[in-house]
Amino acid sequence: MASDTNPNSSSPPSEPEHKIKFWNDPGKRALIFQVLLVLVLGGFVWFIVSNTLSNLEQRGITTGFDFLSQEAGFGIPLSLVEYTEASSYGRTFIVGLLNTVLVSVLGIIAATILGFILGVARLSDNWLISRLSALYIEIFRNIPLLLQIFFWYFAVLRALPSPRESIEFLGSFLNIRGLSMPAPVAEPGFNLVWIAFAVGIVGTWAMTKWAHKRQDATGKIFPVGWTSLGLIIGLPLLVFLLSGAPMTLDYPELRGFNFRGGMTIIPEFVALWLALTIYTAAFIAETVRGGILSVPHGQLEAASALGLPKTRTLRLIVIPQAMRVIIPPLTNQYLNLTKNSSLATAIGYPDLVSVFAGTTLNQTGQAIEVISMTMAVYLSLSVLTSIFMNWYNKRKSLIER
Amino acid sequence: MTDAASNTGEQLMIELRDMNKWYGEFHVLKNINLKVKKGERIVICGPSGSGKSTMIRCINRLEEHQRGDILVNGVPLTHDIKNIETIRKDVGMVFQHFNLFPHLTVLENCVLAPIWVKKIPRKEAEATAMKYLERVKIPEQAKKYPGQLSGGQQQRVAIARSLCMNPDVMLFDEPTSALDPEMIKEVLDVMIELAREGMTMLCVTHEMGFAKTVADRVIFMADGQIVEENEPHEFFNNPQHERTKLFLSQIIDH
Amino acid sequence: MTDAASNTGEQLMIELRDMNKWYGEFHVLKNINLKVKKGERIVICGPSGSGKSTMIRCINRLEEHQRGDILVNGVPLTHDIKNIETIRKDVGMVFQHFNLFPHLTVLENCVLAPIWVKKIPRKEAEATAMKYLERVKIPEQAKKYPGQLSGGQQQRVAIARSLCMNPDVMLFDEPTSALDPEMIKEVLDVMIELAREGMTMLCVTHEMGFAKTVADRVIFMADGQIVEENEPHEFFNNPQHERTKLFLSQIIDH
Amino acid sequence: MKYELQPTLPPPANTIGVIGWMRKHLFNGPLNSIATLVLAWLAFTLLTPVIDWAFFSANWAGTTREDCTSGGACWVFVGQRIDQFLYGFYPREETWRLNLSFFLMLALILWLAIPKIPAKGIAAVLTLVVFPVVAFFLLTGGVFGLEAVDTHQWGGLSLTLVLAVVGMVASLPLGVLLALGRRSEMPIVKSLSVVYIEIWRGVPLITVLFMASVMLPLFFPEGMSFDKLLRALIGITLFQTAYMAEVVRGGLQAIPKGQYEAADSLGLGYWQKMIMIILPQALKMMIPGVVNTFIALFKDTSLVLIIGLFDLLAIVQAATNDPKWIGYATEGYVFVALVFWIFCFSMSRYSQYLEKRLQTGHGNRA
Amino acid sequence: AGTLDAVKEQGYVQCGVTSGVPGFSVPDEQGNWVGLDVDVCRAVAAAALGDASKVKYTPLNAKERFTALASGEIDLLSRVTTWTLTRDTQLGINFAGVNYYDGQGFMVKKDLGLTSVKELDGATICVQSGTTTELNMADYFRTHGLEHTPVVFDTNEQAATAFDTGRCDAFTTDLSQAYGLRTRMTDPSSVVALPEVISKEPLGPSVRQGDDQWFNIVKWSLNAMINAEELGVTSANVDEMKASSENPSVKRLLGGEAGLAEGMGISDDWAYQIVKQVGNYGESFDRNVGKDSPQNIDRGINNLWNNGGIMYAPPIR
Ligand SMILES: Nc1ncnc2c1ncn2[C@@H]1O[C@H](COP(=O)(O)OP(=O)(O)OP(=O)(O)O)[C@@H](O)[C@H]1O
Ligand SMILES: Nc1ncnc2c1ncn2[C@@H]1O[C@H](COP(=O)(O)OP(=O)(O)OP(=O)(O)O)[C@@H](O)[C@H]1O
Ligand SMILES: [Mg+2]
Ligand SMILES: [Mg+2]
Repeated sequence: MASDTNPNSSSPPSEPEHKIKFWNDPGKRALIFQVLLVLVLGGFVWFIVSNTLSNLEQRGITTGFDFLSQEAGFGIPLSLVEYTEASSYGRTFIVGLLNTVLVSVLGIIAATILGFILGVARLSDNWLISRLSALYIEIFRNIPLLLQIFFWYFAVLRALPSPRESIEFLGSFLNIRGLSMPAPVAEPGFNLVWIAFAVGIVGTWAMTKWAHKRQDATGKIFPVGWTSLGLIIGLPLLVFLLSGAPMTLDYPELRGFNFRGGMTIIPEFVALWLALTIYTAAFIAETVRGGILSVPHGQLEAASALGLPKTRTLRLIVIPQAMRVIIPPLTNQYLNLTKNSSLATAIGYPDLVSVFAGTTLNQTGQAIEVISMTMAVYLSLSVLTSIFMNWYNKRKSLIER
Repeated sequence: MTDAASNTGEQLMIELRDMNKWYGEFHVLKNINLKVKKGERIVICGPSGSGKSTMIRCINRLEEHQRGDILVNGVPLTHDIKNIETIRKDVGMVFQHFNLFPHLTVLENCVLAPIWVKKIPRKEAEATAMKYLERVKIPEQAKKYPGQLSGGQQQRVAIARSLCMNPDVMLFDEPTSALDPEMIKEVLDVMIELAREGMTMLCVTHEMGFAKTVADRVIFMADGQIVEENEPHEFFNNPQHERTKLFLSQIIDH
Repeated sequence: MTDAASNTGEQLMIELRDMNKWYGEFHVLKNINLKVKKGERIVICGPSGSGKSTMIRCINRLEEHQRGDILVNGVPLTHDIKNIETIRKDVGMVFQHFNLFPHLTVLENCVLAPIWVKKIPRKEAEATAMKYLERVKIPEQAKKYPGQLSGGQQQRVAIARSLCMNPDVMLFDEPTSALDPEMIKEVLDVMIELAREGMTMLCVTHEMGFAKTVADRVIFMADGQIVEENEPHEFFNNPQHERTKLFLSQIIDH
Repeated sequence: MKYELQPTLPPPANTIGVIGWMRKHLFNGPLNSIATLVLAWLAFTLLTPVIDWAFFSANWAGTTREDCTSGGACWVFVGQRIDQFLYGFYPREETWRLNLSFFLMLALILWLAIPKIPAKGIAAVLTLVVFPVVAFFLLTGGVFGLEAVDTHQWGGLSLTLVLAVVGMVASLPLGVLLALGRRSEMPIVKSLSVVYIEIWRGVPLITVLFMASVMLPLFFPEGMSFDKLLRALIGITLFQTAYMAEVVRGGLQAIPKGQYEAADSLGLGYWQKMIMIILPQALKMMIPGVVNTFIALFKDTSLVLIIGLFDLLAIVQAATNDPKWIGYATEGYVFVALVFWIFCFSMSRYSQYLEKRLQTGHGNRA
Repeated sequence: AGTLDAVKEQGYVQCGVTSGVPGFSVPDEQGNWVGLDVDVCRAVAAAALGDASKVKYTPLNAKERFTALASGEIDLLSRVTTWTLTRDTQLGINFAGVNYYDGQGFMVKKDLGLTSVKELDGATICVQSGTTTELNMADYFRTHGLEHTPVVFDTNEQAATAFDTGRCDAFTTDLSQAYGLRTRMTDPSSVVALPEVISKEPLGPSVRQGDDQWFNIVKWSLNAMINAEELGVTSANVDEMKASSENPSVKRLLGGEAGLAEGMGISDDWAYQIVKQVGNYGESFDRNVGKDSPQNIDRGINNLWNNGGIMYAPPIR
């Protein structure tokens, strides 16, 4: 009964061959099924496409993207890039897209901050804080967002005074038309400030490295946070003052009906931003709470036993572990917020759906093109997010046996 | 009851011929040859990771082998769904973790496959099931859910569930290793009785007492190969290979 | 090595005076009095729920006591954060479930507190950490993550991590009870060595072998009280109280 | 020496009772105490006017806006319009059909939701198969001597419920298929499922609704047309299916591999295995997730306002435009918010309760 | 298949209307749609199916309307829509006539004391998105070198509400609608219209291109209403006229001349049905926007051509 050590074949061979009736072979079955599926699906797509084409032709609707270069002829109240009535429809796409991005990014930032505060507050040992935070969460996540957008819009409008009775502070004016603030206008010497700012950022980076090194070497802990703040904000400010403040402020002024000059934040933006922030923060708070609770209590005890103070424990032990749990649902919330910003159309904030898939579509009648472009934008955002999420998950997953 | 595999006159239940299996690039089973006659009781042992589970899972096509042949009751295991179905009806399997269906009662667990696979009327299937539940000594638990039973009871239900399909062979993959010591015995008792009644059995286990009591042959595996194959008395008292000796010394120490 | 507590001439490491603790309405610790001198090794045992864990967790202020005093190295434990910090630096603690930080490597686990609490240069902290990792016999695992280690190795890392803070006293709360038998020994060996080197230790454990080998005193707790306190030989061979006798008989049976 | 038990003493007074509770939960530490006081003050100043407006100085009785005199909320408005808010333009004599469907659904849901009631399988079949058919004939009529009610007369809360419930019931089986597809070993099936799921999850619902409401006929041969409500439903269902598929996938992943193997080794085929072994277990684990997506869907139905269907929010908005009731929009919106909140909050509570139960009550049958 | 066949088969006309412009199309408290535009839908249904009630209304906002029509979602768009060249040529639709001659105007709060649009330099103006109104306003301000900030909303009601709360200094839309929307404001009397009418807004029903039969039905349904008024045929006297009138024009209108409607594929009494069930144009105007309605809009240029207005329909013969 000897057994020789078999030579280790390095790689497996292909399947052993037997004659099998093809309908009994799962591999072939799967193949046939998939070919059929592709055929049916392809047929369906062909059906749709050919119908659409013939319908379009029959109704005399021209197709193509030529319309993007035609003059739009309508105004948009808020735009981050140069836009006038004489700009093209293509431009309205950019304007709408940027406005969507603007409200989404600002919404994401605010919702994250508020959500984290609420999530932590929900876990506070102060009963009142945790109850109030729970109250907030339960109220705002259980009411449709559209309703909340209406609410904030009309609440904001009702609460604000007319332009003539504006609330004035620091050269800014708050009224029903929005918040008009002085806009900085750079003068020739202002470039120095930009340079100082750049220096501040590089300095912060260098300082962080140095502080790390020094701590490694001497054990002394350097106040990195405060110093960074000083470098990034203080330094440019200092340069700005020393160089004789080479900047004028373009103050808003009440001329005629409205404030002119300066910059204005319109109430539609404020309402949408508030609603998105408040709504999403409730969900983020729950995510954060779940993440923090997922860190076992033993970790906190071990950190205390080692003498780590509460804040350090939070930064070094709890947050890194909670983040693994928090990040995936958090990215989903970001995605939801971005998609939800399309509700802007209900209150007249000029986002992509409102400006492009709304007015532009209506003026040009190019439904297929406009809607596909709009959907493609949201889809790419979501695909990018998923890619990021997978990458992050891989990078941060706990290493185990 | 010596080398049964060379005895070709009797009916072969299971036959593995130069069977090989890879997990990706990893060669788990190397040229396995094994013949099991009807009514034979075989115990398989060996160190962890030696491929015992993989081997018996191949026999039931829970894993696919890549080279060589596996024949059960003369039917070759290939991609052919018909053959796989036939073989699964003939082969019962009991797992380490019972794998009872938690959403079904004990009785429902037992009649499910007879009704849906063998197309037996429910009445009849239930009668058979009760018979086997009596055999494993828990007829009174028939209406309970698996979650309400102890581990030993659950494993006995799992055995009864397999028996309800009237298999020709039973495969056991460490049926007692997830159990508390008190419960091991009740399961082994059932298995011993089964063996006495002449069921063909392939059993991966480290319960050497069981091997000594019922096995016709003991197979020792290491590194994906069958290293030694002998009748229990010889196997335990007079192991041939160094590897076997080492293994037995560890088992007995422990 | 008789009743050490009465010997007041030496330096007191830990002192509990009429200490009481409640969980809500439930009186867990009742009038605990305990003195531990520098270098003493004390084993605490007693039935489950008797308050052993609670007592040593109070010493580290993981729980708050409500009445009486706790002094560590002469510093009283009060609400004063400064005192709590001082005491935590002096007292190391090892938990039943290791509580290693899973997102940090073994080495990072060990240097974290020295760097951030004691403000020691990283180089130096790492050197110390390696020293202790060698002492617990796993220097080669320094770059791995806790999830990649066996239970016994993880517990040894946990001990090393505590030692890196150079504590004056080490508290152990059933350090071996979550481990497989083979691993218990490797952890106990480390603890025994630690004891030999003169570390002051308070150890909740049911490993009576360990108690006999290293303990200066064994403390028996039941129902939130210290029932008996004696040197090991006397304690095991000549227990004074009924409760102790009962407990010992159970332990030894098991 | 006899072992004597020391007396159990009551804890120090300041650690129990109201004072102990307050010390522990409200005033532990100076910072917390300040936070408590500030928050309590804030909550008080913010909430009292709201409560006063909504209750104490509100107007409850009357028939016209002239009856709203006290300066608080004018609930008269809601009261006068409540029929429209609930039933839309459904013929008043026929509203019993809506009520009946609603109570049937409520009964079925209670049957499903309360763990003690047995025969969940029957209830599930009734809910998913029988009820939709019954409700369809009840609501649309035209048979059994029921007057036909066209879908454009539907509206209000009942339309909201129709949208949500149909979207949910229809997306469940589709979601299951899609989730199975995503876990399939067939590469084309798998990638098609992934593409479907990612596309629908990536676009905003209002663009989907827009497509369904005005662009759909473009895709079909001339003359082929569906009811507008039906198209909104199709849009919602396709959208919801993608979300549902992800919930189902989560449930499938939670089933241990051993269950698949045991089923295989008994000789059960793929569909037998799925239908009898895997899905029943997976569905149970999915319920919290399903309820959560239902809540999301329920809230999202309010978007049909943008495509001109008169759901609860839309109909209230239309009512606030009535010159007879100008100025009472707030009451209308508060009413809508309250209705949505009650539905969503109770569902989310239920799903939390289920989650807890699943965590603790392993193995036992719900 | 033609739209008429489809309409006959499904048994109703799918008509796109506004989601609520008083006088033109609004649901009343029972959910029945009424208004000048609605009457066009009803007239078409009366002509095509013989029953004015066989209409299914699809409320649309301005942004959706052309897509809905072009896609086939509706058979007929009768939704205060301005007839323009590009709409006729680029969107795949055809206008079938004019049922209201309108012009764009501006509403402002009385207390501003404004007398002209030209004084609106720098104003914030609420407007509905996707309308000619939006474009006209942009043109007007551009040509006069004035600045303005548009705030655009999905629907006219929203724009009006926003104006009402003070979000905008002015609110612009077709004057006909402006009066209707004013009734919904908190204090209607504090809102006035500025005198300028900055654009021509011929409002009328439209259909998809490529179906001349249906186009004719819609066109002549509208013309029949106008001709009926001109001929003095009302819903009240139509039976009598049909029976006794000797006027050949009236006879032709009311189906006296067989085969006249054959080209449209509808029955000969089509116009009779329209007048009987819907009424003539004048009746419809008075009932919905004119003297019998809360808006009480003057007939003005919407009067018949022989009555000082420009409402003029080609003869039926
Ligand atoms: N799905 C898999 N993919 C890759 N490798 C696997 C897989 N399953 C098992 N293996 C490897 O195959 C080898 C044999 O595994 P097998 O489970 O058959 O061992 P065993 O003898 O049953 O061990 P044990 O006594 O621990 O159950 C092991 O090295 C295992 O790591
Ligand atoms: N956080 C808590 N709240 C309320 N009661 C608690 C809490 N922690 C522990 N207890 C109770 O206090 C008593 C003492 O618990 P402790 O953990 O100290 O016992 P122990 O002697 O360590 O037991 P074991 O050997 O099981 O670890 C037990 O009755 C326990 O139920
Ligand atoms: Mg195994
Ligand atoms: Mg303990």
